[in-house]
Amino acid sequence: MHVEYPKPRWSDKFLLLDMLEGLKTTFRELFKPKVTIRYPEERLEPANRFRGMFKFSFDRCIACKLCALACPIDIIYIDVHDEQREVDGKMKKLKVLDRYDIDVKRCMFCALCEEACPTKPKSIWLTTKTYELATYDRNDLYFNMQQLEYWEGRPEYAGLPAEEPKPVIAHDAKTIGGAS
Amino acid sequence: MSPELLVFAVIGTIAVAASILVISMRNPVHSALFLLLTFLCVAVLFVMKGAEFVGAVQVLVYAGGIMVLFLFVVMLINVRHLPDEKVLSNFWKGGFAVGLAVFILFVTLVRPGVYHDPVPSDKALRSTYTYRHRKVKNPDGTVTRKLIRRGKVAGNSEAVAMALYTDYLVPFEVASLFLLVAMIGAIVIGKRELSASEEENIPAYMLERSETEHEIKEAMSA
Amino acid sequence: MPEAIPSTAAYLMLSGTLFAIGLVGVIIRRNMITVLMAVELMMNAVNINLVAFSHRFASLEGQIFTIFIITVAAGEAAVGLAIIIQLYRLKSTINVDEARSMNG
Amino acid sequence: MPEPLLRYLIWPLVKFLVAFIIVQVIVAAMNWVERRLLGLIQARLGPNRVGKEFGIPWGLAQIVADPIKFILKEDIVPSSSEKVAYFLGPMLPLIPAFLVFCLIPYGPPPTFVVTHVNVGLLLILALTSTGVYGIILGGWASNNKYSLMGGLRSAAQMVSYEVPFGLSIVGVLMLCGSFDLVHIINYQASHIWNLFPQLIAAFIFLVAMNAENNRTPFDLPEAESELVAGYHTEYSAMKFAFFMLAEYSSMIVNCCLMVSLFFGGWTLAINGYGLTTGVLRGMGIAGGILGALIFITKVMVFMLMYIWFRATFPRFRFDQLMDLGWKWMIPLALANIAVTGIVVLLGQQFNFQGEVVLSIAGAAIIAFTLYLLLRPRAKVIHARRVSEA
Repeated sequence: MHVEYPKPRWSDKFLLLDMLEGLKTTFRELFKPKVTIRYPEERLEPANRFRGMFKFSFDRCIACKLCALACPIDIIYIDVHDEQREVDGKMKKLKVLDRYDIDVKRCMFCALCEEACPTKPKSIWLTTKTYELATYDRNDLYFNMQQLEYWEGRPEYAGLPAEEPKPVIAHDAKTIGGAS
Repeated sequence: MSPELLVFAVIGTIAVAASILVISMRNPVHSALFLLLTFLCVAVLFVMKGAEFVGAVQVLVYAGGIMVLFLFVVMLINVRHLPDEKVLSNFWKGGFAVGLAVFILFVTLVRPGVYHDPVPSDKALRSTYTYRHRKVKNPDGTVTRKLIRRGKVAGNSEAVAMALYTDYLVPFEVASLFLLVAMIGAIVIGKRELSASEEENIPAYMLERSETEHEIKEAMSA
Repeated sequence: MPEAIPSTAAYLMLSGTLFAIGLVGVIIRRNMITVLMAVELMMNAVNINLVAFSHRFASLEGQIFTIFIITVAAGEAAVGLAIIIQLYRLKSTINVDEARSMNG
Repeated sequence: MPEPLLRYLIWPLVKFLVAFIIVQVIVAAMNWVERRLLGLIQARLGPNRVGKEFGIPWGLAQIVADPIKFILKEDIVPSSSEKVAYFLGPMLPLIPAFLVFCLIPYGPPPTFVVTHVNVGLLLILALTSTGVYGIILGGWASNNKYSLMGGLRSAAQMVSYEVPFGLSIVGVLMLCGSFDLVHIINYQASHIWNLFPQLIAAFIFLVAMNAENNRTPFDLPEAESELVAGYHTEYSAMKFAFFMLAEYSSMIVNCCLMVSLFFGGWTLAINGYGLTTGVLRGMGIAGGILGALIFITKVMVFMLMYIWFRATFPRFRFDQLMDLGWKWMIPLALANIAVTGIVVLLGQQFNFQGEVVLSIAGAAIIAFTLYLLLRPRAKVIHARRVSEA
């Protein structure tokens, strides 16, 4: 491959035109639009596959503990008890969640729990676009079931995994698994 | 007590004290700093004696150049002080004796001298003179050329410059030649000769300062 | 016009003092850099002398020669420091007493 | 109060303090201006938040916040440092940097000139050249290899660039015939800005003043990517602030010199027409303030130019720096002196005005450069690939 240079003329060298050209370039950059986002006032919309804060659905969860198993750093704590319940006219033995806690301060957002979740749609997922997780107290980053589901005081979550209907939230279920 | 005397007393005391510290400090850097202080004091003394230009040059050359050079060398060889140092050499008694003798010599010389006579007008220190030949008609009708000296008060720097470029032009040129010789000599003496291994390992950019166009082409094609 | 106070004699005394101090420094110190500094000090003492006389006799010669002395001091410092660096490279010391291989 | 005391001590002191305070405000503001301007050139915004709570726009409260932070931070002294020199290091450069401000004329004399010294320019040069001691001492006393390297580099660089710095002024002195800055400025008002007859000298002065102040592209003593922070690696809190203060003060000093020597100082006149010193003085105190404002505006343009250079040019390698200083700047300065002298002497001999010839030449060079720079043309392609076939 040959590279051909424009021949620098004598005047270009003597008058330091290259340097002046550089100065011209930076001077033009001065007036170009800036790319900075003034964060608290303006916010960027995260991408659709962005992994933000956890979202949990009590109704879908079948208490299989697969997510806790999948978690590489074991920060998902699940307590379960068995309960006899009538489903479709038959008495069935069901697992009922007592406790579903995530220690988010140690989480690395690998989303393996979401992958491991066997329910359809997922009952734990991270693609929520909520990224403002900073707190002043590290204990505030320990979330129990209710907090994971309702995010009191946190910014609104941005959506479910795509093509899935919004789940109906069973308000009576809220009192059952009152662990933590 | 006149203000001049006060300034002289203070500056002179500082100069003497600093110069004593120059030769008594263990650490060359501290010595250099006190020498700097001495130079500044001397510059003030120059200004008091009507030599503003020399005072400014003193600060410019000594403080701005020579002392920086000293500090540069001190850092380059980075000795805090000499190892296993006795500061004084073996014949320090003789040194003090010689110094004292010289000092007494100065005192005896200065005391009776003519230096206590009144100073003539120091206007000459701040005036420039131009010389011109002018034709003068003598009473007997002959015309002779006569040298006329015309003075003009212009300031010390201009007066020094005029003297330097007229009466002292040759010494001035010799001084510049001297500086050239000193520069070449310092470079030749201070140049480090590279050992064979260093010669091999020398980075290419130190040997060839700029890549030629041809080399750029080769590098790009590689 | 009476001589201004401080008199020329005072300057000469100061100059003599500085010169003597510089001389002592040259003789008694072993550190070569300090010795060189003491030489500079002596040159400065001479400069004071010259300027004082220049004022005393109302002539510019003293100042001119001061300028030349400053020039010479610059050259002397450059060469002297080059010698010191070379000595340090050869003997890894800057002790004056060590530089005596020509002493026989 | 006795008249001489008032005239020689009190009144200059007041003037110096006023000038000093204004300059220090500018220095404090420069910190913000520099960060902001660098940001704007680099497609970002720079500091724009501090002071929002108090209704201060554009982050201007950064000017106050930075000094407060400097004062409140912990002052760390390395245990193996040379204590005296370590403490002296940041303070030494402050003294000449501040002292010089009483030698610079800010406006039409006598009100806006603090002191009138016969060898004013030379004294300014002498004082600014002593500013390097702090850097050398600080670098040496920190007992840190990087600091020592920074100090060494600074010493070598200062000694090298002091020479073209001084030599570039000689041409101006030859034209104006005085060391007195007031005289030089008046000369420019009655003729033309020295930029035109002394174009090369102005260029050399610009380069050398960048090098003197350790600014990019000559910031080798504090090169971040090579020496951590160079000579002030070990300095924190107020000591570090002192270094910064001295650097920015001497930047302003050099800009003042540049403006006084090459850009007509407080005047705005060509060939005696316009706002000359006489016109300004005729307007009384308002004229004086107007002159001072013109001066400050010109100085600020050059301060911004420092930042512009910093945003544009990459750092030199050390041998390149020395090459530029000794092989290009000094010969160029000497050639400039020779050419100026020859032209002026020829003018005296053959009855034309030498400085007019030089001015025309300088103006022609500037015009030609601007034409080459600003002419419309196709986009520059630096390396064009030619197909292998």
